Amino acid sequence: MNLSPSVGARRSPGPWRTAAADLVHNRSALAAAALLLIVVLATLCAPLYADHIAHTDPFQSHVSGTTVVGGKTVPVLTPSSTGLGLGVTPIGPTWDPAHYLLGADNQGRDVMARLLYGGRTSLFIGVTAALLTCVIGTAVGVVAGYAGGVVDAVISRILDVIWAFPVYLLAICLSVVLLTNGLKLGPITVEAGSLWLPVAIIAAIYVPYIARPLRGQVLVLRNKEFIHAAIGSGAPTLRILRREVLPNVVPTAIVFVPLMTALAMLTESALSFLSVGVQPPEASWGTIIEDGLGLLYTRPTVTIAPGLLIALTTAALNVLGDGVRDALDPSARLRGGV
Amino acid sequence: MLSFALKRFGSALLVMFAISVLVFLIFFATPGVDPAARIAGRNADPATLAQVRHSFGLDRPMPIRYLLMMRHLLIDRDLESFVNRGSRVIPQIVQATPVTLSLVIGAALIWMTAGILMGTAAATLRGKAADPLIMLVGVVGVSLPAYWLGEVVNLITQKQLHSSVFSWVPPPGYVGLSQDPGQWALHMLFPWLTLALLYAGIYARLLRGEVITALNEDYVRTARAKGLSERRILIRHALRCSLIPIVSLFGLDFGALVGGAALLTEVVFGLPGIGKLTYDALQNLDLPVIMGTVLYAAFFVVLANALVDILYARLDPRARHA
Amino acid sequence: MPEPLLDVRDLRVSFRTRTGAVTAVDGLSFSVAPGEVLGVVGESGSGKSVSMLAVLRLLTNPNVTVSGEVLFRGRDLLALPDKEMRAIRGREIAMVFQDPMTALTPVYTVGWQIAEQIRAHEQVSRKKAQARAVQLLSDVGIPDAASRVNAYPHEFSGGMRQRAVIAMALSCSPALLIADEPTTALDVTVQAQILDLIRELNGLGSAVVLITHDMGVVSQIADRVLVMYGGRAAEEGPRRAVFHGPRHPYTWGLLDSVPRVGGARLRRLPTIAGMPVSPGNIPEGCAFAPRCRLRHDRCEERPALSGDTHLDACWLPPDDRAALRLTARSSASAATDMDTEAAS
Amino acid sequence: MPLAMSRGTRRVAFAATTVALALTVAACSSSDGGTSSDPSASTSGSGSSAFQPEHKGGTLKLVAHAAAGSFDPQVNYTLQYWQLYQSMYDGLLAFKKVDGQQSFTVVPDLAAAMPKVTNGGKTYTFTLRKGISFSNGKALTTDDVVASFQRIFKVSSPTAGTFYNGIVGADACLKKPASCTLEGGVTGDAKANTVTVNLTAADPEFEYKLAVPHASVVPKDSPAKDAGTKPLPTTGPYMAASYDPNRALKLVRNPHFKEWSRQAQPEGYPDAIDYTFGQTVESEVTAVQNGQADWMYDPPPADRLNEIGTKYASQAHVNPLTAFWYATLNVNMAPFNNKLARQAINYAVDRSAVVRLYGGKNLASPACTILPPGFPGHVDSCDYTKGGGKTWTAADLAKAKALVKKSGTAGQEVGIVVQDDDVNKSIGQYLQSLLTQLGYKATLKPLSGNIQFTYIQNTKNKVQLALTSWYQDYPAASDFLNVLLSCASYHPGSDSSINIAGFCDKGIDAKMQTALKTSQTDQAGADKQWGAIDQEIMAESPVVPLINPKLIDFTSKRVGNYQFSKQFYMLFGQLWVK
Repeated sequence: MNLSPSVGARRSPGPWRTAAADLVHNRSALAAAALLLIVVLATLCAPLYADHIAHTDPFQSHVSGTTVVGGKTVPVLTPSSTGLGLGVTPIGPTWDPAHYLLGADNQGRDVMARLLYGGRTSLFIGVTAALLTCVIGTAVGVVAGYAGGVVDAVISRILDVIWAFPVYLLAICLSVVLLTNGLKLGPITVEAGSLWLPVAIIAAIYVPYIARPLRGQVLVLRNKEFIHAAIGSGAPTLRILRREVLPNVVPTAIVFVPLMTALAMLTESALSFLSVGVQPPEASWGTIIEDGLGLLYTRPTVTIAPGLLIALTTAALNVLGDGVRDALDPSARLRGGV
Repeated sequence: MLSFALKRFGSALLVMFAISVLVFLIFFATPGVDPAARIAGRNADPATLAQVRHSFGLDRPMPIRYLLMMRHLLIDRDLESFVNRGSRVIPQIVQATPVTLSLVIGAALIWMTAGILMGTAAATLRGKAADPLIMLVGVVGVSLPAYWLGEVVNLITQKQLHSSVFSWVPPPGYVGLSQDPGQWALHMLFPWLTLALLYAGIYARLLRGEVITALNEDYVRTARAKGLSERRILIRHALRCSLIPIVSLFGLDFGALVGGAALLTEVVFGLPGIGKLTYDALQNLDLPVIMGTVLYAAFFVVLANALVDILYARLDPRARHA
Repeated sequence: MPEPLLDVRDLRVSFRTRTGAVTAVDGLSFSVAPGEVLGVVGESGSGKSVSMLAVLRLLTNPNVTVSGEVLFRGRDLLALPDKEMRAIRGREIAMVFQDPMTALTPVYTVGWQIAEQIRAHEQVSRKKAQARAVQLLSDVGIPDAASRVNAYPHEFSGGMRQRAVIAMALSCSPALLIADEPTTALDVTVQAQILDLIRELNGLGSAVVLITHDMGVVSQIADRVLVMYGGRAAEEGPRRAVFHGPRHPYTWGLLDSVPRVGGARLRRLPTIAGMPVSPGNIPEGCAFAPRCRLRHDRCEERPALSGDTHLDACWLPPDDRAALRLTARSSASAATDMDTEAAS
Repeated sequence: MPLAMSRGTRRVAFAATTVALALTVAACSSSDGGTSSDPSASTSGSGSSAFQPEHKGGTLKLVAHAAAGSFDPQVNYTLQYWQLYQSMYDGLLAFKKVDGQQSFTVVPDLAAAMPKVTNGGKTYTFTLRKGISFSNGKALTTDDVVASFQRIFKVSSPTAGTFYNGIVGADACLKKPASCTLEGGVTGDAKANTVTVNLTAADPEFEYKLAVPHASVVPKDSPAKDAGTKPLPTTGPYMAASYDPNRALKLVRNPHFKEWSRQAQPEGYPDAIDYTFGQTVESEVTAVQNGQADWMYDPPPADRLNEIGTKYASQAHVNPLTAFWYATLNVNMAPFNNKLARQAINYAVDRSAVVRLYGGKNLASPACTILPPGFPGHVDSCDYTKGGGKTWTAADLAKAKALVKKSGTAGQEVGIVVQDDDVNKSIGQYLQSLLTQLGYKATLKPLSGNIQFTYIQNTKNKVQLALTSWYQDYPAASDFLNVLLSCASYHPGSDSSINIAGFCDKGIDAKMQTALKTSQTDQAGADKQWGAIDQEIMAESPVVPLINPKLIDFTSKRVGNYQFSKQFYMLFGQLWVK
């Protein structure tokens, strides 16, 4: 007995279409998607802002530079002139887009322009790491769940090892080493300062988060009649995986993407905060926070602004993720933990 | 049952062994981390350097070095830090544990209470304005970067409003519970709230989903048909069943946090717990301490996994015969 | 006719959905006399379960609107304050649901759940309630009830669980038991035992409303039969009258799809052509018209439930229904296999 | 001696901080660091003023972000603890524990008088003071002194092979520390209460080497290995009651101490010294501001400097240091194997920008020579300032760009390796930005402070440009020029190759040898030669001097009698908390 007659009412128009329809009707998910779009567009406009509005290079130090506030030329970094004259304070928010809208950081760089550029990096790392995690996690989970036996045992133990490492400890361990050397894996060489390094580290540590639940799903599927039937009919394993197994686990994997992106962005910022994430001169919201912490007492904007952006973006991703989950696979659950 | 327990124990040992090897390899593979030069002191002459290298067994082959380290850590229990010479690893961990436990237990109490209240309230108020509002608070909590929140809390309580509203807030740091319970609680208050805010959201969101699912279950309908009060149905039936997955997740999170996952909170609030110990050791590349803390962390995660299984059986009779 | 125990008048249940309001029960009226067994039959989606849930006010979805009157011993249940309604649920009117697998809370013992119901309505000690639970379990035929009382639902087989649910329903000796497809999920042999149990219970004086889609079950146990289609009553009458002289084409279909007891089982059962109507698009007129082989222009108009003790809602001439039924049957057997009745 | 300490080391533990060690008698007494703008409110107590009993008592509370490792005075090599050892441990000789320039003077400590030097400078004979006891109550004897010398080798003291290898028998001890006897090197005569030290060759700096903590005298039954966290008995006014590197160090009065020489080991004022570890640097500042702590070890973070300099100006003490921060240019790797490219960097770097990044002109001054101003041999000269002149005034970016163009190295990749604390990283970011401006593909590699210093020394790591610093060992020009830029300190493939630029010029090396010889007889003449060598090296441009830093001591309101020893910095024992 189904208490919701609407389910029986319409002929099922295919799971994807239903999901899309559900999502379109989810107002909070739509709002979140709109917010994300705005953030993405804004970060894409970073060069426009830097070149045509702020007229500044946010990757260039302006330690001895000057700017114009209220028609007067002032230094970007002002040394203290009272008392013992200790310390140097960067210019604060001027609310003038052409001249340090949100003030300068300790290198005299335009914080607003850096926020836009940093957003690109953060989003890039978040999205690529999430996609990488989901793809690898799905592959690993499917292979382990389907193959069973020794393969499963080995993969599961490896996942256990990663799982038993507190996330940040593992990430920091890997970062400390990789940031010194870069990464050389067979033909792949990643330079120490490359953005792909944090991407790889974040992707690696979260693989079990995806692989474990998917492996469980595949284990259940493996014992379903239609798989037995397909095996019995002599279909090649690859085809069974592609035609029968994958379509059943891909929705779950997709559900994880936005949630994973949020998690990856938070992790990226935390690693950058511990100065083992994105390396200068690249900027991400995490590194801007890190730069700003040295100015927390004098210029809190430098720290607070990127933090708010991270919170806003990850919140939007989480809401969107919830929407996708409700639409595609309400039972999918990602292990939380910050 | 016994064979299951043994198997489980065996796999836990295997995991911990693999982790220790991994940590060992990661750190000895890094250039510039050779501890000999750092132990000997800057610009030490070659003879002294060789002497130090020998006395620390650093001139032995890697497997021997690994075994030596593990023997000192686990059997002799006298493994010493490379940086703070003479400072033993195990007492350091033993000392840091109560700090982390203080932080994690207090925060867990807060976040579980808040999470359960928020999640249940949102589920029962579904369709009303309060539900999305509560969930928004939850989402924000999940989406805040932990360290950033901590720094902002510090900024507000220690500077911006320190002269007015928050003049009672002590400087960051830790005071032992046995030393002064009042100060202990006062020092821990903001770390607790910060950590709890991050997790309360996760649990509230999760619990809301579970309770909503449970409220649509047949047994809830049965309970209602029995003439039970809504309150009793919610708490004794729907919530009781919804807590099963929550508790298992809680076990994992708690294990990881006790193991040092509260690192960011500890670092930001200057709490000398396991997370901070590990972080400092990583900063110093102090391999013995890293090894000790990472194994300790892994131990707690593995232990938490096992406890969750047992707890699961306690909470869910269906799992008892699995 | 004695004063009815339950008198449902013009019950309407509608759901608000994204695509508009959907009427699940549309002006249903029926009554149950004390000690009577009323069989309610119909395909899934016919509104039989929803209407019974509405009677007990168990439809909690905020998108549901219920209207009409449900008079139980003269009091309108739909207008009762929550607290008084709770006192009726479980004590005066008990309900048994279809799937015994999910009807019990998995984390409590069966005995605890029975005792919970007793204690919800009576001031008895935990111990006494537990003792009553043991007694009830053994009454419903659970062997070794004293130890099984401490077992968890998952440790019971399906039939045992349904017995336990029934035991729970009986715990306060209700005047009315609503059993929603109590046997559907069970093995055939167990089905018979459960029906026996319900019959015994009826013997003790409780009235029973038995919801089922299985005419066979109804024929074994019901005093009167209510046939529902599309959220409306299609036919209502004493069991003998309905089985021996069914008046509504839909009832014909239902009866023809039942394998005759003792008859040849291998023969393909006749089915009712077409898809069951869905609550979202019930026709303005006769709900069954789209599937009816005997439909005519008049069916565009909604037929009222009419008759004396054997009522039906159909525009066909009241007198030669038996002949018409034969015509319809021959054309039905010619039809190829359509979708069989969807499992409820 | 590189001092791995910088301003703004928040969140970064510098447990391996090394010490600025000064060894001199009178060579440097003329100047006090050149920069006269010392806004410190400290009152200078030159010489040993009398003990003022009314200020005795109380507990001095010190805070540091991290402890500094082993507490063994013969092992520890950090400024953080050497500062404490001043009022705890004693050697035969000691630096004068006074404020100002006088603190570079060596005076007899456990020895009753300065040693009798015979045998052409190779034999030192010390007579011990009488009536000195360790804090465990045992009387100090010649046996303790002899055992302590042996113990330097037994515990593999960091300087065993560099400071004390000239003692007869040291070679054997370095090879086999366990059986070290220093046969014929150090002998005691209990009856005469004398100790004789024989050297293999004359060493005019030997007296200073005896005045540092590694030559402390500890009881003869001290363990023959690093005492670690179990502090050894002391002879000075304070002894350690407990030590936990993760929590706190507690010093209390040594009940057996009686002042024997006010200038060598004065009686302390506070009754106890509590040194707690583990707070964030931010909260250290707050603690000192609120009077919860009396002094913080770590440099205050950048965003608190202004506050300290204005609201708390009377509690801040700024002292110039004879040290310099500099960038090394690897002369053996492209693009800096090209002299023009190296010179371009020296022209391009805006020292005033670096000064700002360090905390402003009152915390550092621009540097253009290797020898810090006021240092023996220092001559004002600057090849790389805009418009020429004796001191640095402005960067010449146009000239730098022209030189890069001329060198043909534009477009090459340059990796910059810095420590990952705030100040070093921000200077690194500035350099990275500057090199990009000059047309290089510059990347920045911030490394943990603990490994950066060994990493940049090892040629295997192919470091092209590194940011580092050097704090004087002793005010002799050789300590900068000879140690940092001679062929002898260049060891390819080793973690210990302090000539990071890999600069090795035979001609200049020979001149340095000459200057060293000259210094044995004619200090002034030698200093002149060193000044010329400095300029010659700067013309080759293997390093880019950036700034000469200053040190802030931030003390609580109640603290009085602040005294700054040029040798070991602030004198704890002399602070008043009453």
